[in-house]
Amino acid sequence: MNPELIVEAALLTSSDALPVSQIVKLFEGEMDRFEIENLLAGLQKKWTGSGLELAEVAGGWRFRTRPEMKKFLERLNPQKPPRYSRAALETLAIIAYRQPVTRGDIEEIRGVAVSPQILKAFEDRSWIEVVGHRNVPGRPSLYATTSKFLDDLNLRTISELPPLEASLPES
Amino acid sequence: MNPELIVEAALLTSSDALPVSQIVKLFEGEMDRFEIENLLAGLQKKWTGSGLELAEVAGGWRFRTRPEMKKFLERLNPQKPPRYSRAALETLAIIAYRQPVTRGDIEEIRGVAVSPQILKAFEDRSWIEVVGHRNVPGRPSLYATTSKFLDDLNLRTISELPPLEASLPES
Amino acid sequence: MIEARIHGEAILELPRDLYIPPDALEVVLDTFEGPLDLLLYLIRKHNLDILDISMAELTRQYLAYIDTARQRHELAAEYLLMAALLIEIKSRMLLPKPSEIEEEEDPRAELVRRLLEYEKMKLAATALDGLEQAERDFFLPCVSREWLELPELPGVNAEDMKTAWLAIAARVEMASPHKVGREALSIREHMARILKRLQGNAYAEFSELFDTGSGIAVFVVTFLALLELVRESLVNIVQTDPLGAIYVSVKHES
Repeated sequence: MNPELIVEAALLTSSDALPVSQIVKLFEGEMDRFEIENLLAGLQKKWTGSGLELAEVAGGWRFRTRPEMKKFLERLNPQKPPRYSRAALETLAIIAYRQPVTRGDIEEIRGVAVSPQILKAFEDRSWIEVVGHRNVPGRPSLYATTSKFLDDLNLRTISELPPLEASLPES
Repeated sequence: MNPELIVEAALLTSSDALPVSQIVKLFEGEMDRFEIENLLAGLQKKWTGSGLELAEVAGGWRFRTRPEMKKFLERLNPQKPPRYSRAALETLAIIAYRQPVTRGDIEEIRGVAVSPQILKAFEDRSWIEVVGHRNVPGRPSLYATTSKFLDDLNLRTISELPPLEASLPES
Repeated sequence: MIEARIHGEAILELPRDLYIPPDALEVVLDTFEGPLDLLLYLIRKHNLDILDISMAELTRQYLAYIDTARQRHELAAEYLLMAALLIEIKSRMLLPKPSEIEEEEDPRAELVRRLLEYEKMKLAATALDGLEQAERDFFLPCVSREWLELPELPGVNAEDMKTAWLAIAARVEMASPHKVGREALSIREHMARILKRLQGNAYAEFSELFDTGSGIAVFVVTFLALLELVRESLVNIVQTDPLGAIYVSVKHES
């Protein structure tokens, strides 16, 4: 059996990346690291232009899907798009329209406590960031939206947010 | 992107067999069942002579390693795959050949108690499942084999199981 | 293998008429999957015709075997139950048949049916084990779709922001009404921008905060944003010398 096909089968059926030290074991010492590395380079070439690619990652070598496949493969497991809770959306809206604001400002406007998870989720998404601290006791963080928020909402500046005709509370 | 490569990537990244009805979804109605089946035949041909083969099993289509690969791939995991005990195998055979059966039925045939661990082990592997309850006092669960059981034994239907031998050989 | 010995001698003594050859003694009861399995073993071993079993012979063999086994270890209840069943069948066969009931079923019939069924399943189990099995004889592809594993984040658009804001506004409508229009929004955006710019720096030169390339409107809005920042005590604006450079710094707690 062609060694390249053996390595290919091993990589395709392995849940973890295979380091060269593991791949060598397939041949019980009949091939050395150098030969295996050559063979991997050959395999990588063979898979060029297909839906999978052979990549070297931290743990060794593994096959993975190419990004272009995402669109197709997602159709196999269509998931309901997740939605933010009303509390989360309102918090984000307050930060967007009233920035820079502290958590206290948001709580005052919404009339309820803001869960730290909500702020953390938007910070993790790089949609909001701390831009300073208000000069009052406790020096609370001032939140503002980021340029990633604008990018993700397809806006050039924050002033492109829909104008608000209704009367609004001042923080 | 070439549809054959999309189907190939979908099959190589799916742990379960994919029925044609699923594969069709990859193309959002742009290909019909007939075209998909042609494409699968083409893929099957493409993989001839490699370490994996494309096979049709109960749950649909999926790749698997060819028997010749076993010897090599076992070298990556030197510990022997666990073998089922005779008690487990007999229990499984009774469920496979006499389904749907209750635990009582199995005990009646084997003449000994069935350990709950055995049933649980096969349920955990999704090889058997409860398909109903017999309408007798206690409403015992009725067990049957799953399509994953067939897939894992590389079978398309339960009728592909080895035929039962008729009677005791009089040796 | 169970091998019980006292003073170097096996305590086990073979009944004379037990046909089990000595080497088969190594086959302890543990290796049988129950009484049916043991019966099948005995039937095979002695070439008994399963369809016309000599009950006397089979019962004797069976009892002898389990007697031997019982001396070695505790026996499962199923074995004793089967012993009782065999004795019962044997005695029923010895009873004279009442002549008026011609077609009475053979007392062995049920046992034979069970033996045949069990034998079938026993063979089926072996055949099943002989089939190729995933993860034992062949392996399935396992290529990662890693980017699909990433949780999808909710999508939000600008309209969602407006709707959310209007919902808040509706709830607090009774409270002090203030108009917040387009300009005010720009001012707040620039307030955030200036604070970001000042982050990590002790100060910035006043003129640096103005983006001269963006037109007069942005210039004015930046100026208003700076005034608003001063009003909200977020920044200090300092000019040390007359006509000297003006510096803007983040206000720190004194």
